[in-house]
Amino acid sequence: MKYSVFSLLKNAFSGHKNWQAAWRNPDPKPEYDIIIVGGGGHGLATAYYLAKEHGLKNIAVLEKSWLGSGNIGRNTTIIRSNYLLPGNNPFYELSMKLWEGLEQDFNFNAMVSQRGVLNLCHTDAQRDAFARRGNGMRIDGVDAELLDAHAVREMYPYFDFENPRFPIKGGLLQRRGGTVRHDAVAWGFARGANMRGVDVIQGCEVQGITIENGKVVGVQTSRGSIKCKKLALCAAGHSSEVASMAGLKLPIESHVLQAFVSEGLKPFIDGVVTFGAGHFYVSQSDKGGLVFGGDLDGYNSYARRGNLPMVEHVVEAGVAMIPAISRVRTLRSWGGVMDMSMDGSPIIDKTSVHGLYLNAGWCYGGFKATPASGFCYAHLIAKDEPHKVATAYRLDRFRRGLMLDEKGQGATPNLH
Amino acid sequence: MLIPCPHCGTRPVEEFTFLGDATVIRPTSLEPSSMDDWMDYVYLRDNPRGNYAEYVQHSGGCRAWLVVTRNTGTHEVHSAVAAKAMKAKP
Amino acid sequence: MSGFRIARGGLIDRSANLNFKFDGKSFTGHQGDTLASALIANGVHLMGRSFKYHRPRGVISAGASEPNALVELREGARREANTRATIVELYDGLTAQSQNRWPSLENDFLAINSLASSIFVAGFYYKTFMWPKSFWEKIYEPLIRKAAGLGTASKEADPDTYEKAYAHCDLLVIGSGPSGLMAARTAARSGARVILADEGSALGGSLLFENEEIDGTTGSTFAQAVISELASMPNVTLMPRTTIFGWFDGNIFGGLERVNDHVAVPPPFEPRQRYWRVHAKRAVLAAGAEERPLVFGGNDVPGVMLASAMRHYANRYGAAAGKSISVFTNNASAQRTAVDLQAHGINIAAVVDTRKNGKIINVKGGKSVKSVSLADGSHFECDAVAMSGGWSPIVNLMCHRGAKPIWNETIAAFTPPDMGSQFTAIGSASGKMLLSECLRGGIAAGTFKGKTPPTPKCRDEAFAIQPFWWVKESTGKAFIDYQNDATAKDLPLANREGYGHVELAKRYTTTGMATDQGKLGNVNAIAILAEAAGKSISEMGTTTFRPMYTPVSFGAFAGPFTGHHFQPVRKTPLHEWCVEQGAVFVETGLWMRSSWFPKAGEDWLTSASREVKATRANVGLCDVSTLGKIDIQGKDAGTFLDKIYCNTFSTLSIGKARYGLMLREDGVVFDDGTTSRLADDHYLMTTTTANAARVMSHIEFCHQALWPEMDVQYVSVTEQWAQMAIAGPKSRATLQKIVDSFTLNDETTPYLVAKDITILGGLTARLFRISFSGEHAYELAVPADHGNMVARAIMQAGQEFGIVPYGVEALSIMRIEKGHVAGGELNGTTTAGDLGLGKMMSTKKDFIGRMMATREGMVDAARQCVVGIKPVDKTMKIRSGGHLLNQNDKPSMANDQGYICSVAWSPMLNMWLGLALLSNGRARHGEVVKVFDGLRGHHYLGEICDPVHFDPKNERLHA
Amino acid sequence: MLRTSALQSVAIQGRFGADKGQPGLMLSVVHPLAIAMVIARKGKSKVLKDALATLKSVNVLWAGPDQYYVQSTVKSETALYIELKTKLANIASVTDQSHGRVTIRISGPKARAVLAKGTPIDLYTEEFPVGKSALTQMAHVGVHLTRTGNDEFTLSVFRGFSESFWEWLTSQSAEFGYQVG
Ligand SMILES: Cc1cc2nc3c(=O)[nH]c(=O)nc-3n(C[C@H](O)[C@H](O)[C@H](O)COP(=O)(O)OP(=O)(O)OC[C@H]3O[C@@H](n4cnc5c(N)ncnc54)[C@H](O)[C@@H]3O)c2cc1C
Ligand SMILES: NC(=O)c1ccc[n+]([C@@H]2O[C@H](COP(=O)([O-])OP(=O)(O)OC[C@H]3O[C@@H](n4cnc5c(N)ncnc54)[C@H](O)[C@@H]3O)[C@@H](O)[C@H]2O)c1
Ligand SMILES: Cc1cc2nc3c(=O)[nH]c(=O)nc-3n(C[C@H](O)[C@H](O)[C@H](O)COP(=O)(O)O)c2cc1C
Ligand SMILES: [Zn+2]
Repeated sequence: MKYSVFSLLKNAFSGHKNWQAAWRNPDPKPEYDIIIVGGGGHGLATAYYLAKEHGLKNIAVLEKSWLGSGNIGRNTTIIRSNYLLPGNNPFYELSMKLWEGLEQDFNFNAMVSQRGVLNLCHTDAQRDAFARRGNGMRIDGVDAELLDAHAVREMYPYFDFENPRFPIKGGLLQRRGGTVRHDAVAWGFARGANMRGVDVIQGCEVQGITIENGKVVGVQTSRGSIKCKKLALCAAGHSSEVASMAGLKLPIESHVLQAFVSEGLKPFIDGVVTFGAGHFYVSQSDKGGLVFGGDLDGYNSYARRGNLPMVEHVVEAGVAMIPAISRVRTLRSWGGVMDMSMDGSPIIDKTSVHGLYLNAGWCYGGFKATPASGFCYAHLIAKDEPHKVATAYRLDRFRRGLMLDEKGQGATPNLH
Repeated sequence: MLIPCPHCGTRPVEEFTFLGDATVIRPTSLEPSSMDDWMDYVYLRDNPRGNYAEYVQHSGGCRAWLVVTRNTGTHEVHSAVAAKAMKAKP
Repeated sequence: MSGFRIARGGLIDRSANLNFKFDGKSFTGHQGDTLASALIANGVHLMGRSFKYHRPRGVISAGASEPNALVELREGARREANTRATIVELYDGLTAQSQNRWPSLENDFLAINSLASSIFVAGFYYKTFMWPKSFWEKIYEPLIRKAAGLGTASKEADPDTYEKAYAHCDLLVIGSGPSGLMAARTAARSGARVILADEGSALGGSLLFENEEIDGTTGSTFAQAVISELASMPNVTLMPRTTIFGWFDGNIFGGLERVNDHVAVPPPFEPRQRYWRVHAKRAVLAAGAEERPLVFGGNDVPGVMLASAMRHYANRYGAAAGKSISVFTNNASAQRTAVDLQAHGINIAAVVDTRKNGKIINVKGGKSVKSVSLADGSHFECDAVAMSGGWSPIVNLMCHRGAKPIWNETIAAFTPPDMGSQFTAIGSASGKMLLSECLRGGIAAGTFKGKTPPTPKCRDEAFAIQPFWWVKESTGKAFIDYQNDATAKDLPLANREGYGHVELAKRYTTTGMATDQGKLGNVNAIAILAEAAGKSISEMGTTTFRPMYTPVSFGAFAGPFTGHHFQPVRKTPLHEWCVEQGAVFVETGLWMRSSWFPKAGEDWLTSASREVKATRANVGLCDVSTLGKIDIQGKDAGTFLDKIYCNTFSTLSIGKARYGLMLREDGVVFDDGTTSRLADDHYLMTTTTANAARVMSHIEFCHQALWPEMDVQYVSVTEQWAQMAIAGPKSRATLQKIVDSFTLNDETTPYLVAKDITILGGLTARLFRISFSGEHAYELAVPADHGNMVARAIMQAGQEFGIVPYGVEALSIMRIEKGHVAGGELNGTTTAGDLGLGKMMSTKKDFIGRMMATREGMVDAARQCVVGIKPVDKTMKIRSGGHLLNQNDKPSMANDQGYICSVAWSPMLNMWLGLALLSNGRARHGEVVKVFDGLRGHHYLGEICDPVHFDPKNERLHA
Repeated sequence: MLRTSALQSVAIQGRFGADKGQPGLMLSVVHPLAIAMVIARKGKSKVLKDALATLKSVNVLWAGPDQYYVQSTVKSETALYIELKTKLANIASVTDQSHGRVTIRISGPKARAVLAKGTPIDLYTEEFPVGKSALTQMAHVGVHLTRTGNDEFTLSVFRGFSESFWEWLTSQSAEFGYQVG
């Protein structure tokens, strides 16, 4: 059923009794051409684009829990394409373009909201780094503006310009950046994929990968064995666990990242803002909650929850940036398990096992990548060659010394 | 999370800095043929869910590097031993 | 206006009148009231508006779970949005405003949303607002955003202060009702260190309002006696007004103490709130149970209240919710409300019990209750409704570490999971609904050793419930989540549309996502969803419980670390001297560094240029104390340094300094600096300011985890020494005047010497002949307490030569003139080769980073390496961050050749100069490139050149 | 040569904060103080401990595994350093830290309550007896903490942080009223 004002009105008259399920809940078939492990944003987007762009149909997405229970359902919803390195920026810009047409494309309002992403800087060195980044964006036609302190103050007069420890010197603004209603992205892709014949299967955990003669032939799951010709991993924070089923060791560690939401407020902050002198970023949801976060807790973790020191660390920075936020209350905190790669950039590649594909290493930035990740991964799976904007996301880049290290932190995942 | 520093006693997690897997061993060979070992050492991680031995520094305390055994699924901390002492053992 | 003040009784001080304002109207209450109880006593039921439909709402509960009666408390910079009127203690002069309404609470324009409610069902957003595409950004979303949210936060800086503190105990008791009091008393009597925390303004829990009899006295008298005893014990800390909001790893609890929220303004030197981190050996959850609403038409009309809340208001505050009340229940407990209210002379219009097939279908009334209609067709006039849908143990905290609660059929509620002995639940929080069980459970939990003491005698009231979830016959809206306006019908709808998992239903309908986090509504929602999905409640399960149990202010988490105190300030030992010299400071990490020393009327560039010129012409003095200094000793110190640096230090002669380059294990440059050998087994390493701490930690790791067999000791001496660079042709002459008894010349102090000397008649000092500026220069280190004095002495000595102080701006200009790499080039991605220092990498030894630095990508000729750059038009300014393109290429990332890392105005060469990273740059000196600076709308031609712009033969260094 | 305390201009004598009744605590700067960091050479932990026990007119404080601060209020920093260098040759590395650290004494009935606003160490138990030292963090600053009496402690911090730390310490003491001596 296509969603529209008319379908909504029509259903209102019948007491909303006639809505159909947004997706079927099928039992797994014995065999698929392609199985995607992980019903998060990337897995669902991959299925969607495989069906839509490549006309493939016999596909299943296997999700161990409920749909969108992973990081797609717990991120702070920021989208932007303000990356530094040539291996990254064109990919994220493709993603931005896909976001811009996404809702009409999959007929689901995911509330793509280009309210602007502003990164504050507090030192000359930071400003120089932003100038480098901003020009890297502009050189490729991506929008970027370098603001001085005055311009930031015009936008956000209630930030700390009076008594700051680290004065705000300006910021890098990408107006096309913004936020998207995270859950709706999973739902929209799931519905879109479902309509194109994909089986979206919840409560189906992949527990083993069957390999014969160096080639993937199927998976063992909590709902029995399923055969497949190609197997595409999309397990985000659980990538290492799933890859180990095929005997692969990844350049990835799993870390917990916390996020927070405040009580609902009348409009308080218009765009997305990141503090440059501490770990804090914030935006306001369409419901009115301030959605904010900061840094990883710092230790390897598969528990989706963090501890108080990081809460304090993040909130201290929040109050340093916006003194008025002090009397606002934090409503809820939660955590997600991040697939932190060794250089902070993702991997979309084939593996040494024939028919086994890998999509991982998104760190805490993979939400914005969802459409492009699905798009490029689908391309790789369908054609066995990388999409042209995703050629740098190779697994052998570490071996070859071609890291994509935006932050220059080196092989220390919790510093990316 | 509390970590029982062998030198300082039990202290909360904010006094510690985590570096990661303590089971990896730095290769000694400088031959190009050892590159895979180096690659493994610098970049590849088992990243298990469950018990995990990791390098942790008591950076906000005695500054000793420790090998902490902890469950990455539950955050339960089992032990903390000075890295120095750990290495001294054969 | 139906509520009123009951003539007698309660725990309020009727002699103390407090004046307060709600929505501009003045009222009077008493000491001991909450804002909610005072409003009820004044006949006010309408206190708020709901989120989506803007339904008129009144108070439902008497505590932390309140979803409706949220107000903006206080005014101006102290305004607090979304404050629960039910926990606001009344004080004289209190002001509060209702929220989410326009123009007024009575007449709220957006109440028209209610009319369209048949469209605004769960999930409607996702299905609409998509056409035409441009309308979303321009029209729909701005409207949605404007309507969203509840209260308005202040945008002024908070004038109050906050504190953080740690507490430790053998037993933390959370909740001070009968179970908590018994646990605390029993443990305390056995000598254990006990903390008893309760979010309430007074300790006692339900004993403060329930008519109980314990050990022959009233419950509240009994509680008072226990509390007095506890208060007198040195091993007990009583913490009223303290909410334990979260349980974390290591049995650490987060607590929020509302130290001064019950007064208009905190007294001097006192914080508004204090955030606690409680480290408990053991803890007990004695948080009691939450009464549930029933789900029926109009269950949100102001005046419909939880039955226990209604007797809470009557018994504790002497505030009656109405004159005639209908009671609607599915369990025995609401009978108490009928009995208690009747005792206060309030009429009970009807007692409707689902266990006897009674059902209220609808409540009539808009902004207040008029009557109720029952399923059997009868109607009762009344002005308030007391409802009880059963009791849910407050399991929240026990589920904060991931475990799920367990459904218990007998009490029709979720009970806490077993989390081991460190944290156990007692009393109603554990599902024990009888008072005697609560007392007994408390005593058992508080028994540390020996025999369990006897349980006080009390009267028990039987607890009996027959689950009943939803009056489906209702025609009016039946609310599940009051604040978010999720109705009973939304849940089957969610299920029908595929969102039948409890977590999906939550997200699709927003049930449980409001400020009360589903404290009242979630169990009802789960039950209704389970029925729709054809599952049992146990199979359906709960959503995830998360901190905060109740919301915690940002201020509390930030504590005193706000504004200028966000991070500690680190000052150099020469700070005072810098101030005397008129320095302008700049934040560098935590340090404050002197940036330039302007004379009257000078801007930074004029000042820095003058400082450079004077230094290069005569002599300058610069505070370089922030450089990291690490003292390294031991038999293996030299061999150890050979591992840490890519070049060799074991061969360095005693008394000499050498420039060293450190890599990370991945082969990328980590840090650089000069390291000196002071004795055979003694080195002094210097690091960059930025990496000092990281290098220290790296050294500690390398020794302890990689090469513990080495005999090496290290300690940071950054803070022990005040360090000064004395640079310029007259530096030697200047220094000569302060050193004791030796002549400075190329024999005694050749380039790269490092020696211990004395100055000014016996003062210990270390002298290094090294140079960052490219001039003949020294660094002099003296013990920090003497720093200012020595700097003054040098200034005096150099006066005759025209000495100037210079700051980091001048330093930076000089290093760019000299092509020395620094932060802009050491950016964590450059190799030694990129920096032109590839030859420093020894091939004779193992060192950190050696192998990884040989990977193909790390030695690729096309890598970007450091070059000099200057504008082709010498009058033009260049800036950092411009990208480099081949002259004939179009701007694009694919064509990108590199970028400018550092720039400076060179007063020596009279033009702007820079250092850049350029692909294959060393082969391109002399080439003209296009500089793309789209950000600043500025494109120009730049000439690539050797990075050493000034004095390429280093003549000045050796002069 | 006369040393200038890093806190000279901020630690001003007098009574501050809440002014009802007796001050809750006393704060003072311990200056001048000679401090040497002593770290055992490889395999010399035991020998060092014994050697340290023989030293006169000094305080030996634990400062990490096999590390000690040796302090003296009567010896000059140079004298102390040279003495230790000589006596501990081949046993320990010795480094002068007299100027690198600032030591503050805090005492009085509210001392522990104030410290509880900073350190996660439980100071209310027998596990932290008089004479014991610990390394911890308070107000984002590394602190070497020593109990010198039931309600008396010394706090030593890096010199550069001392002013900032002093501001924090006094602000946290204000509610109890404090005397700077
Ligand atoms: C707190 C937080 C904030 C973030 N903020 C942002 C942000 O603002 N912007 C941004 O761009 N990114 C952000 N991210 C990152 C982003 O959310 C992730 O990078 C991205 O969602 C990962 O891709 P995914 O959606 O496919 O992952 P997921 O949603 O995690 O999908 C992986 C799925 O695989 C399933 N799975 C795992 N193992 C198995 C198995 N064995 N069998 C079957 N299924 C399995 C999991 O259950 C899960 O559903 C944030 C993340 C977090 C946690
Ligand atoms: N008859 C019935 O149906 C019925 C049902 C439930 C309870 N009861 C009665 O209620 C009483 C329950 O006694 P109890 O001692 O278990 O609980 P209680 O309700 O008397 O006390 C719980 C206390 O915990 C506090 N609290 C809750 N969460 C907190 C937190 N996170 N931080 C700090 N404080 C918190 C509350 O403010 C409250 O004061 C018994 O008398 C029992 O018989 C009766
Ligand atoms: C952008 C965003 C906004 C959120 N807003 C709210 C909110 O208003 N209320 C709420 O209770 N939770 C909110 N949450 C948190 C969710 O309730 C939930 O905690 C999170 O999705 C993680 O799931 P979990 O807690 O079930 O593990 C929000 C989450 C995100 C990612
Ligand atoms: Zn320690």
